[in-house]
Amino acid sequence: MSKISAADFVKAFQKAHPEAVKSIESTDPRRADLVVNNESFIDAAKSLRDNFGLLMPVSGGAIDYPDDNRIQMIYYLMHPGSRFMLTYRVDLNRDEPKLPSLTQVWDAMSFHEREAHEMFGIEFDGHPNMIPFLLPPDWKGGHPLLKDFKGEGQQ
Amino acid sequence: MNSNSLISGTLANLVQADQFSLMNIPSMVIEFLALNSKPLLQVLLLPGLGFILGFAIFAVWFERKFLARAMLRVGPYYCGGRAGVLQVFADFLKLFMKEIIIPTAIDWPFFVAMPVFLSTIPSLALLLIPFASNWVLWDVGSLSLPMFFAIMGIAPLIPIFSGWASNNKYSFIGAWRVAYMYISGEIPLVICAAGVAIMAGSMDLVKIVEAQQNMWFAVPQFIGFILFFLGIFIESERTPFDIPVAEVELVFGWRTEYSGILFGFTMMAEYVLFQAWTLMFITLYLGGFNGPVLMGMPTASHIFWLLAKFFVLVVFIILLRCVFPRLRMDQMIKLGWKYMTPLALLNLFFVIVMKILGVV
Amino acid sequence: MSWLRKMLKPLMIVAPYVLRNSQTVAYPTERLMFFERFRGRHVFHLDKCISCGICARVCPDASIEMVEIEGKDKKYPQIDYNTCCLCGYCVNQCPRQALEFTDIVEFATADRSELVYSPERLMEVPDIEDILPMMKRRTEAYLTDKEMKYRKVKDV
Amino acid sequence: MREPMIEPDVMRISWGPQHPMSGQTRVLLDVDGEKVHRIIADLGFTHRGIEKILENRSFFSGIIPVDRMAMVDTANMSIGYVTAIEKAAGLEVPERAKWIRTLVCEMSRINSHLYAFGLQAESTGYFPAVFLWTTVDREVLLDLFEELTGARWSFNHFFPGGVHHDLPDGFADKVLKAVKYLRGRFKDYWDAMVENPLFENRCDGVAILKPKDALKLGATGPVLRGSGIDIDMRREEPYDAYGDLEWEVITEDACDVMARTKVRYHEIGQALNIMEQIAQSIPDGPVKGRVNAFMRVPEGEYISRVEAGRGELGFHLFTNGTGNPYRVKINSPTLRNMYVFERLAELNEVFVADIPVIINSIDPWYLDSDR
Repeated sequence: MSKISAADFVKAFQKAHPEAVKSIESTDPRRADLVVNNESFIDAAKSLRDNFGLLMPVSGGAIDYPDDNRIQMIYYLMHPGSRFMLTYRVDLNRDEPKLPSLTQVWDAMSFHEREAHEMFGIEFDGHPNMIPFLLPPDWKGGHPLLKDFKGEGQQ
Repeated sequence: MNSNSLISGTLANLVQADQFSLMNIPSMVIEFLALNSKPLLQVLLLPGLGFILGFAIFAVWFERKFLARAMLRVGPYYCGGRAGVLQVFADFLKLFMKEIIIPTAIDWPFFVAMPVFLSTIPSLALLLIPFASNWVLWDVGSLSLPMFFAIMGIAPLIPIFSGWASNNKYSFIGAWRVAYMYISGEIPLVICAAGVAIMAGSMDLVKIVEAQQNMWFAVPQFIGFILFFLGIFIESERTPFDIPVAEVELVFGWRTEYSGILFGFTMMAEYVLFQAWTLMFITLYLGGFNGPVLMGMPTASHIFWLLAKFFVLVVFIILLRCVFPRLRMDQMIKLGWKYMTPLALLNLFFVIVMKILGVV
Repeated sequence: MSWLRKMLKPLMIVAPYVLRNSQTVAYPTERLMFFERFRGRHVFHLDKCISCGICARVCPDASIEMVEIEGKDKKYPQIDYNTCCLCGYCVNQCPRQALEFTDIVEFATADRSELVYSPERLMEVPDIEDILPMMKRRTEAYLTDKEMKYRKVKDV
Repeated sequence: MREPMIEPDVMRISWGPQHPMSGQTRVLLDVDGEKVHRIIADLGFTHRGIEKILENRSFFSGIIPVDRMAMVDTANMSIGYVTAIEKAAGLEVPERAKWIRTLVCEMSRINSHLYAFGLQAESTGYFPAVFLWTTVDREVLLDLFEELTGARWSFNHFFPGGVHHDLPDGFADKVLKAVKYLRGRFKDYWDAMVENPLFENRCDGVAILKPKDALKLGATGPVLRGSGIDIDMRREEPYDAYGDLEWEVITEDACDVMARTKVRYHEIGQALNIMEQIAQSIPDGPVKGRVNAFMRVPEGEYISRVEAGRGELGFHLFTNGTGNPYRVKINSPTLRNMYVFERLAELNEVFVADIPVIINSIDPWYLDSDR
C-alpha cells in the first residue's frame, strides 16, 4: 500500500483532475476535504479508488443547508496506506436531490446511501436494493433529518 | 415359567386355538396376570415407574444445581429450602397448569401424540435391563439385546414426525437434524453391541452380565467401550451432540411449538433416553450388577453396584455439559461415518479374533 | 496423545470450578454496601439551596422543575424520577452542594405520579432497614488473587 | 415482501428480533438444508434518532445519549463526542485527566471484549459456563467504575475539558490488584475455551475474510485486525494518553472467526498492560479545567476518530456558533461490520449452525449501528 500523505494527495489530485474539483484542501495532516461538481462525480471516485489508493469506505451521510437551498452528501473514505481520511463531498439542489449511487465504486456504501435516502430524501439511481433501512417500513412522516422536519404527526 | 414364549398360559393356547369368545375374557385376564405378573415392588418401584420418574426428577434438580456451581452461581435457591428441592415439582406443576397452545395450521393428532410416545417408548426399553440376576421386568431371554435396539430404533422417528407436524421452520430443520444424527450415530453402536454379544456368547443381557463376572468387557473391547460412551451423548442428545435442539441457532429445535405438559413430556423424554442408554452402557461394558474385581476375588453381585456406577456416570456426563461446545451437523456426520463406523468394525474384528483364539 | 491431553485440559479446568463458592448475593436477605460516590436517589438540603435553578437548566432530561413550597417564597427543585437518568449533572453543577446522592435504589412505586419527588420529600431519606425489613446483613465484595469474595460487614 | 425475492426451493428463515441469540435485529437467511445462500440484515429496531436528538441538546447534555449508544463500551463512545467538542471549542485537557480518561477507556474496552468473549462461547453451545465466568470477571471492572464514577454502566464520566471526579484514594492499588486477578483468570479462558479442540472445530476456517475483501467491504476493529491489517485509531491518531504509553496493535492473519476471537483476547491483555502502566505512573495535577455547562462553540466542522471496542467510531461535528451542534454525523463501527456480515455468505460457505458464531465474531451492538 503506497504511503502518500494528505498534503501531496491534494496536490496530486488537483493536478490530475483540475476540472472535477470544486474545492480541495487539507487543514490537518490526517484529513483531506474534496468537493466535486456533480458531472464528474463517478469517474472522479473511480480514479480515487484506482490511482490514489483510497480503498476503504468508512461511511456516508448528508447535511442540510436550508438557507442556501443545498444538501451536501459526504462520503468518508480512508487510505489504508497512510491512514488519512478524505471527505468526498458533492452539493445537491435541495428541492430534488438526485445522485448516481456510489455502490458501483465502493459497494459498502449501500447501507449509508439507504440511510441518506430515508433521512434526507436523496434519490440514488442505480442502487442495488433501495428498501427502508432504519425507519419503520410504513413510515409516512417525511425525512426526519431535514431541518424543517416537524414530526410524523404534522407532516 | 418358560422363558422362550412371549405370552404364556391359557390365553396363548386359546389364541392359537382361536376359540376366543367374549365369555371367558375376565378369567383369562386374571390368569394372565397371575402368570406373568412380577412382584409389585419391582414393577412400581425399582426398575419400573418409580425409578424412571425418580431419576428424571433427580437429574433435573442435580443438573441445575451442579452446573450452576460450575457457573459460579447457586441454582434453585428459594423453592423448598436453600437446596431448592421442590423446584422440580414446582416446574412440573407449572407446566401441568399451563395451557397447551396448539397453533391452528398444525397436524394436531401427531403434534399431541408424539411427546407422549417419546417419553413412554424409551421407558419400555428400560424394562429389558437386568438390575439383578433375577430382577428383569421383561424377561424375553436371548431376545433382550435386539429388542432393546428395536425399541430404541423407534425413538428417533418420533422427533421427526413432531418436527414435521408442528409446521414451523425451526422445528423442520430440527427434525432433519435428528434424522441425520441418528443415521450416522446409531450404526456404530449396534456393531459394538454385536461385539459384546459375540464375546459373551449369547444375546441375553443377564448372560452378558454373568460373562463379565471376572473381567468387564470394557477391558478387552476398549474401542467399543469408547464408541458406546460417545453413543450415550449421541442418542440422548447431550451437549457435544445436542445439535437438533440447539437453542442458539434453532429456537428450540423440533420442540419449539410445544408448551404446557407436552413440553414437560419432551423434557422428561430427554432424561429417560439418557437413563436407558447409560444403563445399557453399564450392562454391556461395565459389568451390570457385578461388583468390581478386588484382588482377584469378584465381590458379590448386587443391585447396589449397578446404581453406584450409574450415579458416577451420570455426574460425569452432566459435568461435560459445561466443558464442551456443540458440534456442527456436518462434523457430526463426518465423525459418525468416517471415524465411528470403521472403528466399530475394527472392534468387531478384534472380538472375533479373540473369540477364535479363545483368549477370553 | 497430545490430542487427548488437549481434550482433557478443559475438563481439568472446569471441574474445580464446581468447588468454588458462588459469586452471587442473595439480595433481599443480604445487601451490598455501595461505594461512597454511588449515584442512588437524591437528597436535598433546603438550607444550603440558594434556588439559583442551575440544576433545572443543566438537567439533560428536563426532569428537575423549580416549584414553590409553602412557607417559603423561593422555588426549590422537584425531581421527576420517571425521566431522571441519574447522570449526576445537577449534583456536579450545584454551586452549594445542596443536592447529593444517597445509596437508596429501592424507590419503585405503583404509579407514575408517586415518582415525582417534591422538595420536602427529597429532604428526608428513609433508612435502609425499614425499606428492606427482610434484610439480615450487609455484605461487601473484596478481591483476592484467586477469586472475588464477599464478606459480612455488619448484621442488621 | 419488501426484501429481495426468494429463489425456488429455498426456505427463508427470519432470525428475528425475538430469538435467543439474535439481539435487537432481524437477519433473514435464505436456507437450503443446512447451507445458507444469502444473509439480509434488517437493522433499525433500536433506532432512537440520536443524530436528531443531539441537534436539540446542548453539548453538555448531548453526552448522555451518545453514552448510551454501545452501552457495554460506554467510555469509548462518549470519548469520541467529547474529543470532537474539545477540538471545536479549543479546550485544553489537563494531563492527569487525560490519563484517567485512558484508564477508564481501557477498562471499558476490557468490559466490552469480555462480554463479546462470553457471547462467543455461548454461541458455540457452551451452555453459558464461560459466559457467566466473564460476567463474574466483569463485576470486578464494574465495581471499579462504580467507585470512580458512581455508576456501573453509562457513567458519562467525561465532559469537554476534563473528567468529573479524580481517582479516590487507594484506587491505584485496587486497579493493580484487579489487573493481577484478571491476568490469572485469563489463563483459564485460554485453556478452557480457545484451546478447546471442539471450539477450534467450530471456529477455524469459518467465515474467512481475506485482507483485500476486508478493506473493500470496510470492516473495522477486531474484524479488520483479524484479517491481518493493523489499523487502530489509538495509534493512527493518538488521543488522550495513548501517545505516551507502551502497547502494540494486535493482528492475527488467519482471517477467520478464531482469529477475531484471538484478537479480542490479546487486546484485553494489552489493555491490562495499559491499566498497569497508568496505575503505576499517573501524573498529578488538576482534573478539570474551567467547567462551563452552557458553553458556546465557534462555527466550523470538526472530525474526531476514536477506537471503540468494536472498531473506529467517528464523529463529524458541524457547529453554527450557538449552544447546540448544527449537525452530528456518527460513523458507527457496527454498521460497517454488519455490511461485512451480509457479504460473508457470498465469500465462503456458511451453515445455519455457523450464523451465531459469525455474528458474535463480528460482535455487533445494534444500538450502536441504529443510532
